[in-house]
Amino acid sequence: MTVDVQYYVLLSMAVFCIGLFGVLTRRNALLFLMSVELMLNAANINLIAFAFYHGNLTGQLFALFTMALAAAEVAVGLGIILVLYRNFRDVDVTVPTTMRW
Amino acid sequence: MCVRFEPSNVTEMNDWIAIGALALVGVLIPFGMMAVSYLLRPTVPETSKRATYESGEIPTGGTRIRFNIQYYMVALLFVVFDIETVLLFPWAVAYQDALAADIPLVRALGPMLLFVAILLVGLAWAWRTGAVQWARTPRQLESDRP
Amino acid sequence: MAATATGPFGFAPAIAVFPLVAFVITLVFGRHLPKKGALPGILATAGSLVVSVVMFAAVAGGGEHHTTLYEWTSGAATSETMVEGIEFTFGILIDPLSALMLVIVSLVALLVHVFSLGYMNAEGETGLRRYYAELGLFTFSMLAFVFADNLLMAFMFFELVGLCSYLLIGFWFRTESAPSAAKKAFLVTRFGDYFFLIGVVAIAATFGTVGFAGEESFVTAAETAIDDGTTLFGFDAETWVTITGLLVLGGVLGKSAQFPFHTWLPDAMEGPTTVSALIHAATMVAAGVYLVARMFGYYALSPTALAIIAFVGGFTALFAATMAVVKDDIKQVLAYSTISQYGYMMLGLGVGGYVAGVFHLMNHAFFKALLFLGAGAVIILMHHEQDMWEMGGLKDKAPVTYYTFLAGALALAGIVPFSGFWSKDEVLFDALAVGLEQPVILAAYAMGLLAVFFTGFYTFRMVFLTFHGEPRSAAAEDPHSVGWAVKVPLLALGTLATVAGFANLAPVAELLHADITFLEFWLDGKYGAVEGLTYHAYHETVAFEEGVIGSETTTMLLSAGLSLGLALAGAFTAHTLYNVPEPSRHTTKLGGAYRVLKSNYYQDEYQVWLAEGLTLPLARAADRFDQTVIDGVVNGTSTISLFGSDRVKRIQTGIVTNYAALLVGGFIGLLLVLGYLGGWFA
Amino acid sequence: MAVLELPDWMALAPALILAGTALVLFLIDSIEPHSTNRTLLSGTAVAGSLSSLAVAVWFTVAGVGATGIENYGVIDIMNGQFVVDQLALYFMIIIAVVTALVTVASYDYLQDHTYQAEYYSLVVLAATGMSMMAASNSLVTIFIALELTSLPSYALVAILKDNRGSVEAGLKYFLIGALSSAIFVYGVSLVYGATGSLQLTRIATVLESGDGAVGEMGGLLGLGILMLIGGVAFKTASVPFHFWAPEAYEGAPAPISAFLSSASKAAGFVLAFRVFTTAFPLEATTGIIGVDWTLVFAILAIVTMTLGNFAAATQENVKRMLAYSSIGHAGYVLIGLAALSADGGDLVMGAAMMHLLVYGFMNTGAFLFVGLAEYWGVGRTFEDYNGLAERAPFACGAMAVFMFSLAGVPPFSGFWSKYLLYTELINAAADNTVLLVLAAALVINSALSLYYYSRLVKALWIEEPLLDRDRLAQPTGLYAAVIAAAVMTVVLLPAFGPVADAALEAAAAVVA
Repeated sequence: MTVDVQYYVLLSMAVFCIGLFGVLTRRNALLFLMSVELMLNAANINLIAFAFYHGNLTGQLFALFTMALAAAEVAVGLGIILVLYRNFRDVDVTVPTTMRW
Repeated sequence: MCVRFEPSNVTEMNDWIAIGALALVGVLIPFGMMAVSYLLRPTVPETSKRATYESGEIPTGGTRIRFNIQYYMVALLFVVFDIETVLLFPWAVAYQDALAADIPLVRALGPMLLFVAILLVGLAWAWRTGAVQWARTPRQLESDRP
Repeated sequence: MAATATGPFGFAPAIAVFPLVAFVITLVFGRHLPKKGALPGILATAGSLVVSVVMFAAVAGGGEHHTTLYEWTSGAATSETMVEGIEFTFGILIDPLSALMLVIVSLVALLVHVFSLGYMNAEGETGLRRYYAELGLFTFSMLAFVFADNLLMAFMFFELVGLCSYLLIGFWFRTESAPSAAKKAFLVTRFGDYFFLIGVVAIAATFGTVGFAGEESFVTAAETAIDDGTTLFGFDAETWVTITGLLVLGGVLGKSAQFPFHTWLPDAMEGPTTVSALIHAATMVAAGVYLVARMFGYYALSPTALAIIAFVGGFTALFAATMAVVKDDIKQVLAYSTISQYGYMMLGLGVGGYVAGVFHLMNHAFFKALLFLGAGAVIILMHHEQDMWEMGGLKDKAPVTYYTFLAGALALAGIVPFSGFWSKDEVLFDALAVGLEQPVILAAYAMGLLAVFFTGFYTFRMVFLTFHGEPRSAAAEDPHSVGWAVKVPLLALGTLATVAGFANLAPVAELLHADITFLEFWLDGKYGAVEGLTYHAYHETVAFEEGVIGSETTTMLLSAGLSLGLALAGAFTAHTLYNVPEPSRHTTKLGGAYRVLKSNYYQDEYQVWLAEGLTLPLARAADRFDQTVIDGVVNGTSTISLFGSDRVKRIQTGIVTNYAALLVGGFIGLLLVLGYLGGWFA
Repeated sequence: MAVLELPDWMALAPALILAGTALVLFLIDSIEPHSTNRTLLSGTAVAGSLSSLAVAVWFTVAGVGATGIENYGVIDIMNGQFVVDQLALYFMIIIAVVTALVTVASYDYLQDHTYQAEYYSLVVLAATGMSMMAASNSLVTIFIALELTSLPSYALVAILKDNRGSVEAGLKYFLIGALSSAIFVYGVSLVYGATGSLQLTRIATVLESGDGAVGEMGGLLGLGILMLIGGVAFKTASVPFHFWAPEAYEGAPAPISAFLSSASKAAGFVLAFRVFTTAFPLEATTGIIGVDWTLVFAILAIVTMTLGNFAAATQENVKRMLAYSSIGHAGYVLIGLAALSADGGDLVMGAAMMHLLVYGFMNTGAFLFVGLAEYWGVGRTFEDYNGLAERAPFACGAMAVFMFSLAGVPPFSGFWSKYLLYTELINAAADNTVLLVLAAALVINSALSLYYYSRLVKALWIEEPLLDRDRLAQPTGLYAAVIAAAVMTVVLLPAFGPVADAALEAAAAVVA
């Protein structure tokens, strides 16, 4: 028996919201990054579920691209977090506030 | 007066109301919790509150030990190059069919070779600029010194 | 050259371009040129004259020329008369009127340039480069104004003429009086031009065109509108034509120094006398009257406007003539005479006497240039003394000056057969003919007629005081000599002043039944003309009835006899009072009237009061309003904006988590708005 | 050589040349690591961007994308994944020009920098992404191009590794960017869910035919579209996704600020123009999601321009002022999308594209001038700039041109583009109150912007310097770039008519 597509969407929405919650509440840059990854994966769930639903492979293929790009994003992000730590001695994203207003 | 209750037809109801409501709740809950705790909690800033907890012992240092930077470098390179292989996967699946469908070899193989070539340029660059160098020999250090 | 296509008319732009080139050359190289730039000016004006004469001949040969040179902007607005779009262009219109005027202007300008050699160069003035450059620009502006084919172009060059006269009147800017006179001339004429500008805008907005001639002209459009009974801006068409016509007339009154804007002209005597000659005879002042003649078809549509023109003209003629009676400065007398004579032209045009008005404009150009240059010669003779009471007895010492001056004076006074007589008589005859049916015009005519007496009087008072009797000063005993550069223009103009009247011997023609009213034929398009811009066309449009006393011949003779008699009477009075060896100041006998006249009817005083007593407090009140209310609002707005800015930028807290929260919050806000509007939650 | 003889994929040449240049730069750096041969590196980057520009211009002139018998028409690549039309070439030109200016200016700005080759290759890679974005015609390619633009940009902003401002800017840019791209991808997934396709024209076909279940997924589609708008808003620095911009522009090296605020913004807008004109035809989409999506852009435009200009008004730091002004200008350009629902909306969009082109020159120039000031080390605030004109009249003259042009003062081209935008908007607003409100907001904000732009000109030209300065150096590259941008801002005046026609034509072709 197949699961209706809306349950996948519910699942992905939930994952997305969890990720969003993490983005809004986590102050650690790494956790922030992980939360964003969670949101991206929510999109992947959607894509694959809908690819199945629509019966074409476009969504699955796009999910692969999303994964690859997410990895690249993580790489750049980690690099930035490294220099952040070097300059501010912390990975708390709320610490750097030299520029505001 | 006669009131007729019609059972609401679940399938006719817009499914996405539920989704929208969930999204809304999913956002409102964290915000609500943050708001409530902001209103309720007493604010007594104290440095010891932010200190590391080490089973009641007086902490002897930060929670983090610094790893060698190269450790991260290699990890990053691995993540990037490893994940690129997912792009090889659909190609591999379609390759046999493409050849069977009389698509010329250049068109079937060429793009992937180009892709790998670009990756190789990246790898070569990373190698040459020392990103994969775990440790440096004294001679290298000497030559790097201006 | 563009001459290939249109024959000699292709050279038309050169008429104005020559002086412009002279202006540039003089401005750039004047310092190094011999005669400090007089030569380019003389050559250029001579060139203009030649080309003008060619144009004149071409028109005489039945040609006319109307072309657009350059379109500098166009708009898509729809006018009140439903004309789509409007074009603003520079174009050339050469018809009998402008061809005649071009010849007059370039001729007078040439003579003034030549005379300047004697008047300015020989007297060792400094700043001659500036003088000749400005003279060139002045000539250029006037010539371009004359052949302008549309109202806006005319307005632009009209303003340029005003600017140049400002520069030239203030030529001796180191003195105290010249700059103030220049300012006065500029401001008073500008006040009139302000109405002119509004008039141009009104005409453009009403008819969607500013062209003078052809099917596309605003004159034709106005005629159609009146015929169709169109309502324009809430007025019926004729009223609106009157209003716009009067607005344009504001500029005319200012430039042509008509009451009440005449006050600047006597002061303008502060400029070099040559400049005065140019201003009075051919350029600045003539521009006003010329404009009325140029768009006469428009005024002809409105009897009200015409009557106002006529009445103002008649009144100014008398008003200025009375003031001229008591002046002691030779140039002042001439200045008031100019005002008076332009009054005649306005009177002539105002009664529908298009030919008479233009005729007088032409004659006046010659004899007034002559008189001014003559006065300039006298001033040279007198070592720069201008008070007539210091002169006397110059008759024998400077015969050329005397006789040419006398010719001019006779023409000015209107003594037969000098040119002024014929034209003034024609103006007065036309006024009388209309006046017999229209009481207002009759009053204007009466004033004009009365002014003839005063004209004769002050003209000959001037002549007698200057040239006759015994010398009353050392300078008059031993006058300076004058050179050929002074004499040649005087002789040329003297001849013209004497014979120019033969261009239109209307009374003679009437008596002999001979076809010798050449100017009328000329302006009537007998030789060549743009359709609609002819005397006949105008005459049919003008709604005035004409009456006669007895027959037309009787009326004409009566009118001519009256004016000649009055002129002679004036001259004779002057003769008895002043043509004595030791004339005395009879004017003082006038008592209170003398003071009033001497003070120019307190015109300056009331205008100064208008400026200082009325306008200044108003301006102060407006300034206070601006300072407090307007600035308050402006400052308030800026304070609120800056305060708002200070608040707005606080959103940017610098903490990235807050950004994420605000971002998501903003996104959800958008989602709610969109969802609400799209009914997603229903 | 005729364009006709080339294979179709060569139509992407402007983007491919940039990609090749980036690879060449990597190769150079691999052959000689940590090379400091600035002339070679910068020269390669400049040559690459200029050849990209030349090819794009050549294609435009040759008639690629234009309809008509002698032209080549729109070129479709990889089954509609990419499309090269007038719109794409127009934006490729903008991007290549800005890249060239930025790389020329970087020659001096990066004088003592360690990571020369990395810097240039990242710039060129980001430019590749932008150029590809102009031609992308599928949500897949769009997302890849978007990330190809974003990822190097994050690194570029943070490239001054020891400068806290730069690192902080990079972090904020990255975090907001990651969040936005997550939202964008989720939007893509929802749109895919509703329509079953990622290729823009096919999405439009599905929406118009109402095939499958798309009619029942209105809410899903609507949320997806809104999320796509979020992604666009991030790239164009529009409210509420603008929070990264003031910090990123302030903290980044000045040439990078110029690059991001001009080229990256242009890329964001071409993405918006492409997606929303191609994939979501107004009537069909409105029928499904129940609301007109141009409304969102109208709201965003008003809020963005108001917030940008208001926040800019009281800034003390010049670079930050320019950052906020750049947000304000994004608001102006958003009008081009907001007006699409009205008759003549294509003309408004064309006018907005024209404004982007002009903006590309004047804004790049302004940021490069700030780069020049940083090179001189005169400080960052308005007071620090006081009286600079005494020492550097040419550069300050150019800056005055940029400021007045940005403010929209006649006769500079910034005025004409804004005026064109305004008149087209008024024409389109015949019976549309929303657009009238937009026009009013445009006018009010322009007036306010004059205040802070002229404040800078006043500081440069009128105020007395706070302290005596020595002679200022005249770095060739920076000077050349600033002056070139100023010259282009002025030269666009006579060329304004034809270029604006090209923009209007390109817009009309896409909207039709």
